[in-house]
Amino acid sequence: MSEKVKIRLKVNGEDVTYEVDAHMSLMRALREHYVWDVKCGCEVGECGTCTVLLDGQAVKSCLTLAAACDGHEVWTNKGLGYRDPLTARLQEAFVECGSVQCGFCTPGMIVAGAAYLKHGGKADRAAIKNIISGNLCRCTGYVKIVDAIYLVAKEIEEGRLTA
Amino acid sequence: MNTKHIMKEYDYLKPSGLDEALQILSEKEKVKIYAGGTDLIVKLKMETVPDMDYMMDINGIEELKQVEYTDEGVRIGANRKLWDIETDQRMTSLFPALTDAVKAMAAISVRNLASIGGNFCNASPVADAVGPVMCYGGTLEIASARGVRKVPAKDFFLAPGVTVLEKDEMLTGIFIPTPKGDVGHAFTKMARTKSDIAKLSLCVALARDGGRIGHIAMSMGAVAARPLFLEEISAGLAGKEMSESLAMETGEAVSGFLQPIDDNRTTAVYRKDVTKTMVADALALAWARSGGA
Amino acid sequence: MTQVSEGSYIGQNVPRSDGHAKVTGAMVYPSDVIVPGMMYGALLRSPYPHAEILSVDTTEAEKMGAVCLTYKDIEPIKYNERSVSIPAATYRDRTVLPDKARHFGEPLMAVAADTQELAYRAVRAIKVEYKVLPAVFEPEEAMKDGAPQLYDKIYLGDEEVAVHNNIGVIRNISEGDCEAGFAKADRIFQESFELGRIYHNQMETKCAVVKPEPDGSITVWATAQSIHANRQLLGRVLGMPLSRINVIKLPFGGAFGSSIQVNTVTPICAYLALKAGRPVKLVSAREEDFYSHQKYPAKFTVKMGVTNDGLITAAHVTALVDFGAHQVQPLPFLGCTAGWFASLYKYEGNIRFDGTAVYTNKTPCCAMQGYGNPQINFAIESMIDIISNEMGFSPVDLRLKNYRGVGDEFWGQGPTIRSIIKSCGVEQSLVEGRQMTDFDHRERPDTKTGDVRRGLGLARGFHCSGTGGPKEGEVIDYSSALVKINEDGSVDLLTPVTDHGGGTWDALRKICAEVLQVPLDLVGLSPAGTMQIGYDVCTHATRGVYCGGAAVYHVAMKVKEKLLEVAGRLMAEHAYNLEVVRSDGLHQGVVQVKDFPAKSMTIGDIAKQAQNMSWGTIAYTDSYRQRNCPPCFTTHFVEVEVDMRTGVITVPKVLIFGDCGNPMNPDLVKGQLVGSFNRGFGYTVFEQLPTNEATGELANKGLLVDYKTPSAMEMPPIKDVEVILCDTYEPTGPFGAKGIGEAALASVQAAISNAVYNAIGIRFHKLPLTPEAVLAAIREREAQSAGATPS
Amino acid sequence: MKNFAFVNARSLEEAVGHLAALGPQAYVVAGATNVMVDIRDGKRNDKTLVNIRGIDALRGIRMEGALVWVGALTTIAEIGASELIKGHAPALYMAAQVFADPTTRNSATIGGNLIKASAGGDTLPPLMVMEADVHVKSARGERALPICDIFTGLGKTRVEPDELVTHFTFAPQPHTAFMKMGQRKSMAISVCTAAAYATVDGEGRVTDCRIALGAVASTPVRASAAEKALLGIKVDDEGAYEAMYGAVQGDINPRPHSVRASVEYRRQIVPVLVKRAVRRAALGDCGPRVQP
Amino acid sequence: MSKHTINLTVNGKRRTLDVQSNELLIDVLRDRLYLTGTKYGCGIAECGACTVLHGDRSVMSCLVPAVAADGWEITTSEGLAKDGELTPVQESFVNLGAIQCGFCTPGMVVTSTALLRENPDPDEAYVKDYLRGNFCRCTGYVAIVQAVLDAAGKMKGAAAT
Repeated sequence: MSEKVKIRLKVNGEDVTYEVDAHMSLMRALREHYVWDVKCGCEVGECGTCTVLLDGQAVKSCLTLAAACDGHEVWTNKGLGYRDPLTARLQEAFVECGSVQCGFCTPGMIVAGAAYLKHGGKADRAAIKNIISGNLCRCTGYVKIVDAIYLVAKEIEEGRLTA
Repeated sequence: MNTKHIMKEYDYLKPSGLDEALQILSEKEKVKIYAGGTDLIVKLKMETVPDMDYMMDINGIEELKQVEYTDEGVRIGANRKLWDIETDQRMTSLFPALTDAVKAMAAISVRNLASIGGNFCNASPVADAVGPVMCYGGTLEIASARGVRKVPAKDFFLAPGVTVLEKDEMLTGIFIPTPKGDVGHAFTKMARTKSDIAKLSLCVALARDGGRIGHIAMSMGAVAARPLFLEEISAGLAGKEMSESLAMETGEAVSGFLQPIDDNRTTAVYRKDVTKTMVADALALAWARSGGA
Repeated sequence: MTQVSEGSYIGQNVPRSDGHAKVTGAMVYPSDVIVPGMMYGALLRSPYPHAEILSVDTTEAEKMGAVCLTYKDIEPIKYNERSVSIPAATYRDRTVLPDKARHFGEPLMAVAADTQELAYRAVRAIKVEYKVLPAVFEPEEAMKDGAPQLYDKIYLGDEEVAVHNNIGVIRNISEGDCEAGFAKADRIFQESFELGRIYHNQMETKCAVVKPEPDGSITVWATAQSIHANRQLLGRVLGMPLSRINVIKLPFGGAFGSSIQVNTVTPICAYLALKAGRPVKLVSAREEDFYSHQKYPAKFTVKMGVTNDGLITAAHVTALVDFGAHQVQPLPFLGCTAGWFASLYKYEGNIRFDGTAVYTNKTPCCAMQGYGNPQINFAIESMIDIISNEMGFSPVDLRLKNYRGVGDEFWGQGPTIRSIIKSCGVEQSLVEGRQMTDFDHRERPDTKTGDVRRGLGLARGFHCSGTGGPKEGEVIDYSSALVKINEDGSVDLLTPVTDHGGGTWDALRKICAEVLQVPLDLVGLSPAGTMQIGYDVCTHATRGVYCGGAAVYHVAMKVKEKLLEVAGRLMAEHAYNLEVVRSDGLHQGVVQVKDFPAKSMTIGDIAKQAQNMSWGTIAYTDSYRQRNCPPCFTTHFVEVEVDMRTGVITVPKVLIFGDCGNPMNPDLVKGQLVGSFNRGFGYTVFEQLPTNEATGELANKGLLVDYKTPSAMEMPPIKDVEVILCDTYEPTGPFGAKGIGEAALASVQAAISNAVYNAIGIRFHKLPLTPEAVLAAIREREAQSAGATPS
Repeated sequence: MKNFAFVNARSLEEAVGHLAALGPQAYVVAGATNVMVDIRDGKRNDKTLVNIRGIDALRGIRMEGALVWVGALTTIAEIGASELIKGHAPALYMAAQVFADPTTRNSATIGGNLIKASAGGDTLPPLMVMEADVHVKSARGERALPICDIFTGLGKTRVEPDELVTHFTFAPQPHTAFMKMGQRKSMAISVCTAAAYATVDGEGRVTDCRIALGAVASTPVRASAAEKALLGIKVDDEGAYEAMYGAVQGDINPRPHSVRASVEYRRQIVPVLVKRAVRRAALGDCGPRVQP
Repeated sequence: MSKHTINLTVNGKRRTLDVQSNELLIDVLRDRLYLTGTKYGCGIAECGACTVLHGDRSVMSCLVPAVAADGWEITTSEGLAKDGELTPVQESFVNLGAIQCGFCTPGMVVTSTALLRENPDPDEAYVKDYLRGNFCRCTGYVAIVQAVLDAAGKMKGAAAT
């Protein structure tokens, strides 16, 4: 049985202490602590639905070792939605643009999209496609997802929203 | 007060031997002993335990759970569980008032936890097991890292919740001498329901000298600030011819002596009134049990 | 409604279907609900009986990670926790959290935190500044000019009404001509009676678990006698459409009226969960539950006129009720009390009832098994005993001469709900009981001597089965059901009716099984929430089987109609030529041609064929209202022993008659009657809730150690607890059934008190008859007789 | 049952200390993108995870004298965003644009890509055509290994268990390029890749040339036969590549029964990628079209 | 506040838990082992709804600090029936109407189990006395006492054959 490792991290703005198995992925650790908007789709980094922000960078939490996250900061779609107006707007845009069907990929898509916009991503459909290219969606055909991110990028460019 | 959760913060210690326990008591401040917990845990929930930084669990100390019979009497380890005492046939035949008192306490699932020593150390004026031990002339064995001392049970209590125990001392055993001669004992209790705390409890232990009362000891619970040992009234009965009128007079005398209070369980008036018949009945019962006519 | 078939489950003792889950600890009660990620709630309760909140500081608690809730977070929507009356007849005086404390222990603030311990610690970190106000605890004091006022104004329906002298409700009712009735009487009797507050002491403390759902709706698990009442009130105070609130029906640990209203903790829990965005569980500690709701106390003056031949010609009752700091519908309480009074005897139609209910700085009162019935029954049935003794009537005969029985009018829940009695076991109870106890030969108290004196007493009572009347009144009463036949012949039954342990759910299953003639174990009780099933007002008023069962009966009959129609198509027969019978051999219901059983199909085959043909599911859902509220009657013959030296009353023997119509499950009916006897014994002899007027706190501080009820030890020997179910059949009930629940308690108190009178010759006008009270009365009589005949 | 322990190395010294103490028991974690998958698949067990993610000394891209210095912990995203790499090592820059997907590139490190020693590791052929040195450190000391002979088999390198890859150095080389063929444009392990270094004279003839290929054998390989066949040809002459088409077949040994491509397909694709890589290297074109 | 690692055997399964010194056994059973059959009724040993078996003896888990239960063998209401088959006590409770709301039932069943292990041939007075600390607000106890006596009879019958 793996060793237990105690890690302190900030999850969605809250200081938490998790006790995790040495080998456990960040995705598993979050889900065990009821952060369920981080979905488990493949657990090998193929689908991107577990995407979170780790110290501001989008990462696949299934490919991230939880034990190594001691002292780091994690934001998930749900937490960002509460605290970050940009993500909240992007979430709305997903609803407006019909970017959500079954919704299982949505949290990861939004985190990837939010990370893009936060890092100055432009209203450029090709770049947006590229940024979500590691996020699998089986329902939508991606077009409306790209539309939603594009829409918000446009709003930022037009000064209606701050990144 | 919170009956769902203990709000107090404290450390838990579990010594494996008596010496270690006594060492802890001598070295640390604010230690409370956990034996059965049936009083301590309730008090912690009531938040009436102000001075406690440590809970010392003495259930790892085997010698405190033992019982030993000799010709002189019985020594009961302070942490012997009430259920072990009431189901002990030898105890029942030698000290029926004690086992009757134990059986009258709380519920079985509480008596499986509670210890006899706890009933003393909690020092409640209503403690049921205390009266019989006092009336049987029992002695308490008190230990500390400084040594062991013995205190008669009747001198153990000072005030509600307060005993002669020093902060580094603990009650380790209770010695009760074997009654000699034609003896008769009675324990009676009035309560709202059968598993309740007493409104009144009474113990009588007497030795019959033909038609006269020889030695006699009486005690009452729930009528004063501490378990009440009726030393003078008892002494006044010794040598007297037993009769129904003596029993009733004694009832009147005890009732007259008492200065009880009103509380949630009953009233002072009720206590004084019922004491009369309780004393008379118990005296008659003990007399009959001693073989007296 | 239809007679039962041969071999029916109805009337048979069938082990309860939830028994297995209950003995193995597997049953989930609201306090057992665990939702992953849930927080735990805790309440800050008022340390004063009356105080204004000047300021609140939750900073420290929030630093600890707690979500805090105060009146500032609450929409100040005024409501009444109980919603049985139509809105226009409902007084509203409270909000989810108040800005003023009106009784000790009133919830003022709430927190939610990751652990229960943290929640409790956070509560203690909230700083509150109070302005302590003078408090008032007794209704007579409260009505005086200059007494501390709890409210200036409250609402009745949408109207704002002023409160004067703390008087919450006045209800005066009069019929016939009381003065003329009294004039006709040969003797006039007038006595006063007093019944104190008691507490339900239901096993499970009040609790709620609320889970915000991803779609913005909430799921609620709570101790609740009505899932729909909870939903509607939550919708109102949260400003949420009802379609977003799913209150799930669960068994819970005893009701007795304690959760008849929406419990105070439930909307608080919902607010916490919504603020936290996480599920929250809020479970009251026992010492909190004591301050949640209590039974209505009452003071009565009863005046009766009687002729020398034993006809009661008129009766006048005045009632004064202290209902505490909030109204949980004292208005219908007074109406009901009047109704119970009016329906016990005929009084030649001359009755008058003057009721006043008053605010005090005490815990709000709510229903507790009888809604005024045990209270007024104690007064009236003591009165009948007094009249019998004074005028030399047999207490049995006086009752037989004056009781309201078949053909008479019965007030189900007060003057607006009346129906005609169609079944009645009063005569059977009184006549058989008289013989079995040799009642006519009981000794008079003045002939008895000795330290322990035995007495035999009698009282009779009733309760309504539901609150339906021929005319739609001010009280809401209907139920719903959904029945669907599955493709293997099993049946799903959905009902909003809650079961508090009396076995209502099994009774409803039996009704469904009986109508559709399917084996009982094939009728499954589906989980139900407010989102899944139609309205039911509440499991109150002894209406579970009579009203809930009638809805199941009605819906099952519709399903049977569809079943026969479908079967007719498959079997090429007219539906009216078909019938359903249960086949225990096939373990199925079977549809067969009348008088030609060789041509038949099982219900399973029919349902499967209907599916193969794409004809649809054989199912139906509807609501149903009963148009009667038949009384279920009880009579208690109680023997007591009174210890003259200690005042202790014991009950060596009891004979109970129960008239529930055709019993669904006789053992469970008897169980309710015996359980009620235990509670009545507690009410009469043990239970009281004195208040420490210096602090406003209960003298027992809300601890069970100082709230004793009779245990197993105090019950009579098993062989001496006898229960007889009357041989009656209620024509308007499902398969002849009425209720029993609340009736079972109504007459216990007077029966014991009357027996005590028969034992020692002392009449008690005030409950409880504690050893202290009894001994004091004995001593007082001794002193009087010593004074009268100086030795 | 999975059985791992965890230690966190806060400095390079601590890290090599742990490696010395643990020996083969140690399992270094940096970006973890490979490690997590291998743990999940049960390929590794009973190890002590040595976390080096926090060692900032192993991170960065800079010039050290005449050489480009790239820390082993530098993420692929950082490489893909580096102007220095874009100018001095276009092949590596291009590889970083097609590596997995943008999110994974935020975690994955160049050192990890080396240690994984996968035949298709995207950064490896570029490093090979630049003849980079791999610098390792252990308690025993430091050494530099030429990347071209570091791979000893699938997943195997000459780096010892107690050694930690610290950084890479190579001489700046603007005339490199990288081409990748995958089943799709992101999150695709290569069908094959080709990196090229090529310089031309005034007439456009190849004067110097190095080719490295990925996913064509059990390790990334240098294509020496192809290099010879390319010397002297005119880069914009289609026909001139004919010799290379044949020659390169000797350089590769594609795995049969691959789920990603057949042997025959790879043999047809490789020379195409080489040709395109050489052309773009010679022209110094590191534009976006890395994939055909 | 000190923390301790304790070992419990609960319903035959070994459990290792870290507990705080002020944590109570009832909460460990309910909140951490999800054995919610053990109920909170009063918190001060007045109702018996939290009764569990410690070995063969019944104890009220609201009074027991979890840390002091280290090494205990505990049986809760969930652990009495084996392979879904009810014990005689449980069966009699179901068949004889000894259950209404059922909230006291787990504690009643556990205490009755201890009772019959202690005394396989009890009379009515013994049963009532043994159950005197178990509070039931619904049934009036009569059916419960009958159920225990019935179970004793069945067990004696089974032992005789």
